[in-house]
Amino acid sequence: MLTRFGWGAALAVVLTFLTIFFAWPVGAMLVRGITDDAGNLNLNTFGDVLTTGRTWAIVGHTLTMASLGTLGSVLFGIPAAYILYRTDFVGRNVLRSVTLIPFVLPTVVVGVAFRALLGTNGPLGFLGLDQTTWAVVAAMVFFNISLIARQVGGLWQMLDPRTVEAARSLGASRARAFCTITLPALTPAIGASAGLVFLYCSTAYSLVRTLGSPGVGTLETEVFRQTQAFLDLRTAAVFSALQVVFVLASVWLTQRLSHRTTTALRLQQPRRQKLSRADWLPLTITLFAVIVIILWPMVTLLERSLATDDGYGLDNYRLLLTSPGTGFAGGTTAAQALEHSVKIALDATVITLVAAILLSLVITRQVKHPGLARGQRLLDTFIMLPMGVSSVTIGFGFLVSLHAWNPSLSQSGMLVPLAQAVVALPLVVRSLIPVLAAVDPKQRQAAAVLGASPARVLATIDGPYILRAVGLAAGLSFSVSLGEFGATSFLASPEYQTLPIYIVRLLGRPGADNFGMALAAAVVLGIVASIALLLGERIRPRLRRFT
Amino acid sequence: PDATDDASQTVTVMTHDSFNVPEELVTAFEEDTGYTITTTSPGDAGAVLNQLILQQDNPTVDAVYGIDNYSAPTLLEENMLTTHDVELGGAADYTVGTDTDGHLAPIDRGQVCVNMDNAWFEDADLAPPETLADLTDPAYEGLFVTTDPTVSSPGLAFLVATATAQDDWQGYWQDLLDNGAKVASSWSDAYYSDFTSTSDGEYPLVLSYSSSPSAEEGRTSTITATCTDQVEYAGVLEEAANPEGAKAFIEFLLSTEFQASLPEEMFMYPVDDDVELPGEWEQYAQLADDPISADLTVVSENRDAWLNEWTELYENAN
Amino acid sequence: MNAIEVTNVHLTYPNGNRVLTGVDLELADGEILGVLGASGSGKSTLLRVIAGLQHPQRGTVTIAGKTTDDDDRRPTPPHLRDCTMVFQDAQLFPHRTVADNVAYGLEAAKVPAVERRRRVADALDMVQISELADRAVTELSGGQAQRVALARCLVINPSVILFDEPLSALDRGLRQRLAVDIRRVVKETGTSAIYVTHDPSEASTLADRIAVVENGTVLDLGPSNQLDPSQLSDSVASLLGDVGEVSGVVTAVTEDSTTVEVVDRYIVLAGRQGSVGDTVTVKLTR
Amino acid sequence: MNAIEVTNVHLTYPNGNRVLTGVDLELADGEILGVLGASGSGKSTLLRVIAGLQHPQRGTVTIAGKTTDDDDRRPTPPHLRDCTMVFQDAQLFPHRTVADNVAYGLEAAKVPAVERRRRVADALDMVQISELADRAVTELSGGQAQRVALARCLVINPSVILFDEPLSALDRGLRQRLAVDIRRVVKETGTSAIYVTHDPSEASTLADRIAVVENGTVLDLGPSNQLDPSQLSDSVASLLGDVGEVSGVVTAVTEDSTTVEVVDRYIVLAGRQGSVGDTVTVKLTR
Ligand SMILES: Nc1ncnc2c1ncn2[C@@H]1O[C@H](COP(=O)(O)OP(=O)(O)OP(=O)(O)O)[C@@H](O)[C@H]1O
Ligand SMILES: Nc1ncnc2c1ncn2[C@@H]1O[C@H](COP(=O)(O)OP(=O)(O)OP(=O)(O)O)[C@@H](O)[C@H]1O
Ligand SMILES: Cc1ncc(C[n+]2csc(CCO)c2C)c(N)n1
Ligand SMILES: [Mg+2]
Ligand SMILES: [Mg+2]
Repeated sequence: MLTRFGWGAALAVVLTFLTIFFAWPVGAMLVRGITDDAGNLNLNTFGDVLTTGRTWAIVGHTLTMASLGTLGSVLFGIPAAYILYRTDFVGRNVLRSVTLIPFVLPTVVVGVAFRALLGTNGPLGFLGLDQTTWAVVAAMVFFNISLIARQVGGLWQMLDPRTVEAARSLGASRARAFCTITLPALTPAIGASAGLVFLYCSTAYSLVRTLGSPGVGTLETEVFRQTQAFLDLRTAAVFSALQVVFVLASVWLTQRLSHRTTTALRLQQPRRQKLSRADWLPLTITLFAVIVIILWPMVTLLERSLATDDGYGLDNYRLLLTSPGTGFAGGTTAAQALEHSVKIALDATVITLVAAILLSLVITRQVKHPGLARGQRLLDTFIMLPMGVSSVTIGFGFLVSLHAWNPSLSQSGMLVPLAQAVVALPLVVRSLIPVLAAVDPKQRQAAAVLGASPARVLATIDGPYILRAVGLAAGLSFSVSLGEFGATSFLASPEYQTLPIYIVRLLGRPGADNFGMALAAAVVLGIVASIALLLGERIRPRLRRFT
Repeated sequence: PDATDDASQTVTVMTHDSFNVPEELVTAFEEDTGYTITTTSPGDAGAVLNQLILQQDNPTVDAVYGIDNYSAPTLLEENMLTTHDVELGGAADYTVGTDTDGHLAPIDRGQVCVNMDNAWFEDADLAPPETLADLTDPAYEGLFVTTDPTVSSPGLAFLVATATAQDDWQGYWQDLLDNGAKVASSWSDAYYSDFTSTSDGEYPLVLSYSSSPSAEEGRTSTITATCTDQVEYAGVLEEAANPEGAKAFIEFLLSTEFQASLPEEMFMYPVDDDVELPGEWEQYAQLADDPISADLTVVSENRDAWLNEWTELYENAN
Repeated sequence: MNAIEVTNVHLTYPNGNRVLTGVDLELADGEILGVLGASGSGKSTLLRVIAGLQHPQRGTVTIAGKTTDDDDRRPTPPHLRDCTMVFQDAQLFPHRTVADNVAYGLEAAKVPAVERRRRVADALDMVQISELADRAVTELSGGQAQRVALARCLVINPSVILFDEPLSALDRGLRQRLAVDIRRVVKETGTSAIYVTHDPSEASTLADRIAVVENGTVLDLGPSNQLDPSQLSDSVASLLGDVGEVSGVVTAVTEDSTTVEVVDRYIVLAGRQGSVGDTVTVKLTR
Repeated sequence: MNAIEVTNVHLTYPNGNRVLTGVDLELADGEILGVLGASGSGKSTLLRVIAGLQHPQRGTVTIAGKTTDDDDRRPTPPHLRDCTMVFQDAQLFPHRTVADNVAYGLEAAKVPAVERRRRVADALDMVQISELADRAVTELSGGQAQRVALARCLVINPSVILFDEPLSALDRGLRQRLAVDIRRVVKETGTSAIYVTHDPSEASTLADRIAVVENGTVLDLGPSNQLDPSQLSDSVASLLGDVGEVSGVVTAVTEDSTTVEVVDRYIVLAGRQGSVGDTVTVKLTR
């Protein structure tokens, strides 16, 4: 009885949170989109927009780019997951956190870095990729290799190696054992993370605008255009609805993928082996990905942040400490913005983790009633929506809902971490679910017959797995919040700017100092995030020693 | 000040995200008047306008600052503002034509102009272009980068300028694009990735501001015949909780001290002609005397149509 | 009062597998019931039902006087049943050391740390793995893991312990010793137990009474020292083995062994015992 | 040629556990070696070394004439060794059905689908679980799972099979039948095998020769039908059980059993056999 009540309460808390901070704002925007001034339902715009050829060109373009970006991320991410999470070598931890930096870099800055790299005069200019779809895809891969690697690696490191040993001794080569034994076990994690990446890629805004070839753009750019340029909420609502369809379709697909393949696995304490010569293939792929796709653009960024009028130096970094930038006499300095960012991100991380842990537990609980099971799948789908909905929609939505309801709330700065938590939630939930779903229910049963109450089973059996996955998730969540721009830019009060907003403001002004400082600030952001991620890795249950 | 009467002591202002003012000036203002200033800023001028419209029924601010000349007519039509009752002085020259009730007070101004890389043209031994029409001249093929008018405010200003100054602006743009003009997605993209003078880029002509050369110490200059006006306004909301405070704030914006801080703080020019410009501005960033001036009513009536036509034209050109 | 009463329990797995079809079973207080049965007959399933890990479609289960399953009641959850279970496949907690695995149930019962440590040490001592206390359970041999699982349950002293083949991975000597030790501990603490095994001699060493799971029901064979071999059906006799006389046909003779086919089953004897085709009578002794 | 030659193999686990300290072992072509040993003595470890799942710090392993481990060579990976292994804890592939688990090795060997189906059906038939072919392996009983693991290895016909207690979860009757079947299949196909078990009678049923793992080394006891009990050390005798005579002191007598302490071990006999304190001689028979 108490347990039922407990689950019900957990669900209620999370649903209330999502309703207030996601469903209400977005719903308010969509309602404005499908009603006329008198408040009556009016779906004419849907018909108009959906019968335009341009709309389908946009859909096609979005689909193509997002699929390519996802494919690339998965192809590089899986070998990287193996190398970074399943093998041991000197510098592995450093390499891990380096690959995670892209995740927090503001997309505008990444745009600058990639253009510096791929531009006609850049080191890779000869490839002729500047302003092509391929440049966008490369940047998508840049951002998301580590996401796949981390989500998949998180599960992979806990897989019992003995099943693979059984396959090997039955005559399976490494490759065969990987494809037939390991891959099926990893499919839920691969599906979940590829689904996330697909959504990130299909809602990419700055990347497409900065790096992409001119053309019809994507659903996301169109939502921005319709909202920002025309304040045409009705048309924007149609495109937002199309985005929602995208989300639902991709979630449905990944759910199907993982539903069939989620099995209780005998998870273990993480196992790692020394890197051996047999690992040459994944190692080569990983090194290529890390060096060419991840490090090179970042080094370019670093190099440009160090550039001064006469060669190289730390001038830009010095300026960060002392000046708010050319043309910004008062206002926030970089150090202050960083402090704000960290504080906000910490708050957001706590909120995200609480909501995400509750949600993933609710979703992975084994239930008997088919109705409850269907409810779980619905919830699983619903929590993905924040990723697929454009940040302008969310940002404006906050204004017409929460802000309109209680303006002092948004001035208090409370909304920023809450909005960031909503944005980070799907990612964190998706990183917890595959691990929780893989916990063998027999373990819980063993605990129960030893007299452990459901709460104790949760704490002592699921707990260690959650804790480990939460370590990873906390790092991710923190860095997502740290780098979040879209929703934050709508909600942050001018006196309480975050670092990404500060960077974008610097980039919006002429003056060599401003540009250099923006790049330097992005480097600082990356460094802070990677430290946070390293710390996140360290949160892990130690094997308890008997005392 | 009476602590219990908080609302009347606070002035809440919505500004664009470039709003910046030296701390001392704010402190002085707050000490002089007893008001506390709170600002919110949703984004650029376009975002400010959109926000105000979205919050129409329930505005949460007393004053707005940062509405530009292309947004002004739209805002005026929404009837959200009330008379500000501020003595404008010289600033009165810049009021919106249709603003007969004194709803919008001009605060600062500037110009959007094509900037050029002086050294590049010297090295190439090429005479720089002088007019909008020159930009379609094959001699300048592939040299100009502008920004997307649908999402960038200088881009919009430039589109308006071409629509005002050219009889057949669609034809002009077709020629421009045929002549290899590039459309970047944002000002920073164009300026920091494509412009030869400030990046490794390939384009020695960039759409930027008349004030930009002041930051480049003479390496760049403006092409004056391409300049078009930008003015930014402030106003008091009809539903303001603290209209007196809002009025005091606008007076503050028009004070000599604030006006003098404008170039350093916001890269804009004062509307008060008596205020002196900083040295580099005097030297490198003079305003064009005879900028392209659009009829704001025509702009507000045609803006959406122009943007849609432009988008179609641009997308078909690729 | 009976420690366990199982009445007319029916269990069908979701895949349609009808495993228990009307099980009746009584276990007196302090009694040990040895359960034998063919592989797949439903022994583990029966224990899981009693432990509350599987809910019967029909029937009643009562543990230490408390009804835990009944047709129209919500079953009592496992942790509130006064019984524990040693799993056939150990199910150790991989993130805990050997000692912490054993301590798990004591922690759940909020036994003070000092007493807990003492009892854990005693239990490890009994199953002869004291020196492995701080080991990760992934670094154990099969038999060691099984002993940890055994200690983990013995240590908590519940009213009822359900043993599911707890010694199957151990060598003979150790098995015999542990069988005696288990019996001693269980008897000393007045615990009742159901002991599933596939080793008839283990069953008769340990159990007061023997039962057999067959065709979805439980067949009570009575006290283990009063078994009457002549009353047993063929299938039950084969489970108990070494009881009674059977005749058959020698089908193969090699240097090392003689194979006799006995009512479609094989018994293997050491050494030459006749030639192919002969009819021989083999005396089976316990 | 010997099927397996293990020379002076040393293995220490990363946690410092010295398990094998100079193992020497030879397995002739087509021979079955039964291996006994106390729990935790290193039986599974030895098999893992031969299978290539654990690399010895020192020593040589040769399988079917090919040296797979040597001091300064890279060990041959498991799938290129002409041997397979039945794991003590089944290690079935959770994503595959019973039949697909059994088919796994055949797929790896690229056996055509038609033949594969036939061989899988035969193997399932032999271990008597044909009706479970399409089951998920998570829905098997302990003994059924063990039989799948067994079928999975028998089906691929390698030169060498390493059995790690493959029948420990089965009831007596089935165990005896399968022991005979395994021996038949192995002999028919000319396969060589190492067969780890803790059941001495299973060892003597199945194996041509018996060896014991003790103190990190392997002690060869010679052909199983020529064992000389008088030559065995106490510890080995206890593993084999029922061999030779031992004396001890009766320590407990109950209605049902008599406990005799024999060289610090216990043997349990049925019925009253004297009184506490008596010195008795117990005749152990095979
Ligand atoms: N991965 C490991 N790391 C460290 N020690 C281990 C590991 N696996 C086994 N051991 C230890 O090595 C010794 C030999 O283990 P092994 O599994 O070979 O024993 P075994 O003879 O098969 O025993 P059993 O009959 O109980 O299965 C044991 O003492 C065990 O605790
Ligand atoms: N989760 C399950 N779903 C469906 N059928 C199952 C499940 N678990 C077991 N079974 C089937 O139920 C029957 C009884 O299984 P159970 O595990 O109770 O057998 P058992 O008597 O313990 O056998 P063993 O001696 O082999 O462990 C078997 O035929 C088995 O295949
Ligand atoms: C293509 C693509 N663009 C940006 C990011 C960076 N990013 C990391 S988390 C997150 C969502 C909330 O901020 C985003 C956009 C990405 N991963 N993929
Ligand atoms: Mg069982
Ligand atoms: Mg073993």
